Amino acid sequence: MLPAPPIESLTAAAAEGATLGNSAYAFLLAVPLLPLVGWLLQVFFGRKLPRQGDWLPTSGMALSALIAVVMFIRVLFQWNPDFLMSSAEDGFAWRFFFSDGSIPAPIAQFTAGILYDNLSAFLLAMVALVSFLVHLFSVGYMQGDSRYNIFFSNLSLFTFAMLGLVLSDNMVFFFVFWEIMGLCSYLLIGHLAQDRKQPKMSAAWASLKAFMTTRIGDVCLFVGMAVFWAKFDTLSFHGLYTATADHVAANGWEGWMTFGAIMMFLGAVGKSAQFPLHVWLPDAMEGPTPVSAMIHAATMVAAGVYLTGRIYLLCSPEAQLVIACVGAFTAIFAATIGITGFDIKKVLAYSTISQLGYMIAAIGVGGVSAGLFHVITHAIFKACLFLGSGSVIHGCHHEQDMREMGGLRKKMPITYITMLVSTLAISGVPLFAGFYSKDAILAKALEKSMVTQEWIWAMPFYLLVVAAAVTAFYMFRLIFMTFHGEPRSDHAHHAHESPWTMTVPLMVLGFFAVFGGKFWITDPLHAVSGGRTPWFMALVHDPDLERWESSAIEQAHGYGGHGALLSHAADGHGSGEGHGAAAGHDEHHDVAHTAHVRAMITSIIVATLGILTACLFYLFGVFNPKKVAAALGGLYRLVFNKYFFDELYHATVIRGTVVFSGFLSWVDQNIVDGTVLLVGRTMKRLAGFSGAADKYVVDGAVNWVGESTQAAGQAVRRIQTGRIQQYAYFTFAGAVLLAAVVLLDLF
Amino acid sequence: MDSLPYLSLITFLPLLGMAVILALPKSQENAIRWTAALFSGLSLLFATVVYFGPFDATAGVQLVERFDWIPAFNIQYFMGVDGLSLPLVFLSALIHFIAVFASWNIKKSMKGYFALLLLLEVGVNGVFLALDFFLFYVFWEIMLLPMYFLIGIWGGPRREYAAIKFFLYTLAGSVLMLVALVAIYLKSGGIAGEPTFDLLTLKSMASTWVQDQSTFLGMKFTTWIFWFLFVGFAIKIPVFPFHTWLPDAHVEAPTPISVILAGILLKLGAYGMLRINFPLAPDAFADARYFLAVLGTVSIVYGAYVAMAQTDFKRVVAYSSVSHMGYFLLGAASLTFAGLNGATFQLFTHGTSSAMLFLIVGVVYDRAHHRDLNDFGGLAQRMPFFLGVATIGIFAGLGLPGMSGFISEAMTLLGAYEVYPVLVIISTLGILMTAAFLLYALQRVFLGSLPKKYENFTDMDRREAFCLVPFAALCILLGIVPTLVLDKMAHAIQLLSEELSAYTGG
Amino acid sequence: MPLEAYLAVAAVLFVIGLTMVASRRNLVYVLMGLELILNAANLNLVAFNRFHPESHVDGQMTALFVIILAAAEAAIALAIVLNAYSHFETIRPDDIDTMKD
Amino acid sequence: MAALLSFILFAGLSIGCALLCLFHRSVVISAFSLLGTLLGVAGLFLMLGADFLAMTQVLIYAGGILVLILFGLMLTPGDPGEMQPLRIFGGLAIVGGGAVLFLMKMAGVAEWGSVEVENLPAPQPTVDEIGLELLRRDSYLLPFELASVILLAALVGAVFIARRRFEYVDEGGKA
Repeated sequence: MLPAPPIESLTAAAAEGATLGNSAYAFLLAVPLLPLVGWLLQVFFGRKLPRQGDWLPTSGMALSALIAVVMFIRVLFQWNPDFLMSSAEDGFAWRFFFSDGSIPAPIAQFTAGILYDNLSAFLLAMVALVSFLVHLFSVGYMQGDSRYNIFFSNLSLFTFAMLGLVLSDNMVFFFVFWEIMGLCSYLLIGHLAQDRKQPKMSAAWASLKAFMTTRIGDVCLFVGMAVFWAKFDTLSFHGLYTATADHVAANGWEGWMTFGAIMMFLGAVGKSAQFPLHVWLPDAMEGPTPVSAMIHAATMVAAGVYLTGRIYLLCSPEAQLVIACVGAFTAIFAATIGITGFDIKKVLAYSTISQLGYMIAAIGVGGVSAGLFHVITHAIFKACLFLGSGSVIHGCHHEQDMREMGGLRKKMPITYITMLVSTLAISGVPLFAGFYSKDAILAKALEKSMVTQEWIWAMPFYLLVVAAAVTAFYMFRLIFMTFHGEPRSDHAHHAHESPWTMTVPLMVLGFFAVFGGKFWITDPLHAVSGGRTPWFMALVHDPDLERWESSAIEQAHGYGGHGALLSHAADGHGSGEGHGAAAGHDEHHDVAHTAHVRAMITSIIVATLGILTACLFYLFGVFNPKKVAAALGGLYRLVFNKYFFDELYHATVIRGTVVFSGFLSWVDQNIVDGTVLLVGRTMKRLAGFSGAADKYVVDGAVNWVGESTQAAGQAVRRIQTGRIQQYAYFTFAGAVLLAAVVLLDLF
Repeated sequence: MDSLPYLSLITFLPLLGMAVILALPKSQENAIRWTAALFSGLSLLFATVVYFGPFDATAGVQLVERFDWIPAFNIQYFMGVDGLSLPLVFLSALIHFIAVFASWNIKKSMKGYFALLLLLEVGVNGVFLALDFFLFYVFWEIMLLPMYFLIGIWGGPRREYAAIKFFLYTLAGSVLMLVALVAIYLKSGGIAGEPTFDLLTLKSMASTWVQDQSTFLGMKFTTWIFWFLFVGFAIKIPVFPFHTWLPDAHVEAPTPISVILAGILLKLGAYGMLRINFPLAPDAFADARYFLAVLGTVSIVYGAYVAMAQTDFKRVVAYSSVSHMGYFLLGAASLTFAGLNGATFQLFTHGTSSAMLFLIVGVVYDRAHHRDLNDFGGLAQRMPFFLGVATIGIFAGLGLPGMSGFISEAMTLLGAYEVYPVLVIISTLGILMTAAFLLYALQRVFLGSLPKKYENFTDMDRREAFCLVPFAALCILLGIVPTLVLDKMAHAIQLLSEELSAYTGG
Repeated sequence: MPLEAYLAVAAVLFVIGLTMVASRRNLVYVLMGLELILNAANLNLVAFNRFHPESHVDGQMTALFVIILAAAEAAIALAIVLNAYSHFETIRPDDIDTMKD
Repeated sequence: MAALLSFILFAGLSIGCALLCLFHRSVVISAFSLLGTLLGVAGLFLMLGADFLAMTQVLIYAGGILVLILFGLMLTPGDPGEMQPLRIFGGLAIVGGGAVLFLMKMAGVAEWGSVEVENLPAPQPTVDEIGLELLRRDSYLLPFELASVILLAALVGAVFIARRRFEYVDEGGKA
């Protein structure tokens, strides 16, 4: 850690009194470093330790989670919407590339530090906690795996990367951790492919697919970074916010900013499995069941949402539209695939993609806090659903096809109840966790469309509404097919409830699925918003981009902090900032309120519709799903085959790459090298050098090496060879020497 | 002399070792091996001492050793080190040292082999340290001969073909360089009265002869020497379309020689560009910049795509070298501080990562005696430790963040984006393809079911681990603390970029 | 064209000729190499002559004599080659090393 | 421009043919490429205003010496493995290196391109002058006569040496 000169002052509002003191950095640093230490120990000593050292990373993770949660609680009790700690601001920064800051190049001024605000505090605690649970769960689940210790080391590294990512204050480190996460995801998905006894090749392909697909996004993210770097010469989030604010104030939004923001967003598209890079997530279920499911459902995919939230301030209106549309489209697109799936885990995977689409769309329409809110609630009920599906699969002797299930309600009551509760939550039934977050997202989308009055901005809202109905439908289809009706196979007949190690976590998660949402929106202290806004949404609130344009002059002088940029609150708190803004706020508030009420009603209606339809199809048997499918014909097949995206990519991208690389290889062999060989052959014909020459050279070399060892004594005698051609050389040498002496005064 | 002649020691200790080896009887195999290890180790030791000791990153050329060698032609023995050459010298000493251990099992006339290996090190170290153009050229030629024999005698089945191809290509490059050398020498005589080979003096003269508007066959003097030198060095890098000697040479060369070839020999061309080609013809360089960047981009993408189609593991790695060295050209052509630093750092990082990849191929080849990727599978079950190291190597090769390759590629691309955004976006295709073919190779070698014939495979032994681990450690260490190298280079590169940027204004 | 251009051509011819004399392994090539060397010398002579008008035709005269002598030399040398072949049954100069020691 | 082009043509012809001659495996082709070299040099002579010499070059070299060489070839056996490119490359490197080393200093002091041949006074036909010089007593008369003696001696000597050859063959046959 080398001290850096303070970068330009962050906003006073953020800096004064809103920190936890410099000692906090040591604790914050410990949060990612503990898993790192665990990883190192595990890598070097894991096999030799008792129990293959699983307790090492797990206990380290426990400590790390404890610190993260305690820190989060401390932040919570600050109750400050503008809470912000930046280690670069406080003099702790790491000159990463060059330690000599006197070089007048932007890259030499680059420093890396910690950024800790409400958003990262919350996410840090959540990630640390979930990761700890995953560690704990793996102790039991992975028992007996042939690469037990390696699994734990990969898990620790993954956690380290994710925690580091949350704390990064700059794009470079963000990207570094982002990619390390990709690596770990690759290793974890492919874990079974390296099994010492029964390597599973499908896992290898799935891991390769996951890594390559997300890497397409990563490369785009890098290009996005480069776009902003080329113009602003900075890569710290705050530097980017400030520079963007200044630039927008002076020039308005420009095309390259849209381009850069969309490129960065494509990184999130890859990581959060958004259309069109969604194909890897269903296959990623090849990883060890609950663990990889939880990582890919709760933590890693949330990184994409986090990224979108972080770069939201760099997004021009066009870029926001793209984000919103991609998210909304993904939500409905993946949901429709969920309707036709029969593999219980694949259905849940597509459901994850769909829900991630919600979060991304929420950020696109300006609801950063709504999107992140959905991250939490989704993490809870999706974890419950995944564990529940694990329990079902376990109970049905590793049967994953829902057509082979049925009637499990009575055989697995706990699993049934908890999964039902989670399904209600994901469907957006009032009073369950998902309702609040989904409602907030829909409200935000509707509000955006009402404010802008443009048809294109209405699209996300309608798409999301339809997606909500579809979600309710396919989730209840899952429940009905699995738990209701008659058992349709031997496995289902002989199903049994899972042991308590699996049901207890289910019950805990189910409990939160019911009350979790309520908890997050209750405002026990009424401290932040006077009780009108959920505290979570008040603390992690939506940044307001429009104010950048409206108060350009203020921006140019003194704004710069994240907090200040974020300080628009939905309840109208920032209204002292300027007349225009104040007037706008009241109006805005009315719109928000109207939108909220309408969205709530819509959301309830569509959820009910979806559930009722599902009942008609699968519970009461009013319609026969098979006949409907047959009636739909081609459309059904299209959806059933996931819109043929795997096939499409295989036929275009992969096939194209292979063909193109084969073609280039041919060119290399025949044209580029061919030209060289042609020249060579011409020379060969010209000079007739053939095997004889090679032999002469190679053998000559051997001889030379051999002879040179004893050459010295014979050298003089050798001159007298009797070969006139050597004499010619000597003559020539003598002539040169003589000429040198005479003409050039060489000696 | 107030301190040890470090640079001469680094350069000529291996020569002493070669003499000792030649004096040893052929039957003393162990003595020969350990002598080679000792002398290359001593060279490495001195390189390390210089790296962390007397070298001052803020000063320019230092530790100078200079006296007249051939006064009649004003040729000097002029050695010196600066930020540009220091990391490469260290890398060279390290790679040769490791290569000695990687060669431990060479059987065929091993005395000659180790003697040639040490001679090669003399040439390579000398090229990096020489500051007299003539001396540079002499070392350059010293280096070619051992390489030719090492491929031609100890190589694979088509070794003669590969060796001749290597030799003719590099000979062509040398001839072009020689022409430029003479031309520059004569030109300097016209300016300073007495012609000189001193690179520092020549560099300062560059501003004079760019004024010379007279043309020869339609091109200016600087344009001529720029292209002559450029083609000469580009063959060595190698840049598309001069790269076809590389895969053949790699495939036929024994493992340690591939390691040296990819690890350090390719860097000579790049170093020559930075040291001689660009500074001596700065205006021609400024004119040709865009073209060079395009060549770099083509190399990146083309190398990656061609590598994808190969089934020979070593060919895959060889083409990945073509791809990776493209970054150097792209970064250097961008002329931004970040781009130049990234390009130069890329030389170092590619030295470590490609050396590792070739060692990995070697470990597999020593057991299976073939390199056909489609014929492998499931080695993970027999070689778990090797799998771990190979994973590090492969991820270092594809530039995973947290490893040194990422730092250099990121800096190169960030720097280049300011100047050539479109090219950078195209070259990111190369990043993707590199990841694809390396991981695909990893998958085909290690994963899946284990064929019967490989059941008796053993994991890496200590010697192989000793060769691989230092590189793995370097890759990770420099990925986390890149300042270890970047700080040493920063001032030299800053100077270079200022000098060169002066000509790009118009 | 400057004088140096001709001199350069002559130098190249000389180098090729000397190489041919020294490294081809057939006596007839040695002869041809000699002819090349002589031609190089002639070219020098004529070129210098042209660039020094005060020398009238001296250079050309010398070149003329060189040509004459070359004709004589060629005749004799070929006779020697034939003779050497009949004596040693080879025309490889390497193998004709009776002058050794 | 025409001068430059014709120079490149002639110089290229002579050097290219010389290289071909040096490297080619077949003696016959080498001999004929030597013809190209000789013609190229003749062209250069023409450019240098030596018209008589150019004609002599063509007549004596191309017409005489080359035919001699061809006869020599016919009377000696072919030698397929004779050509060794690396030996030639090595020779080129040694000779060329020496020449470059030497020329470097020379060329360093030369004033490059100071006088162009085109700027000199136009050349006059030289046949008359050469003819007069050859027959002037205080000039080249004596060498001229000596040359004719040498040619005669060479003629006789060549016949003599070549004649003895047949005797040798007989003796060699016995031995």
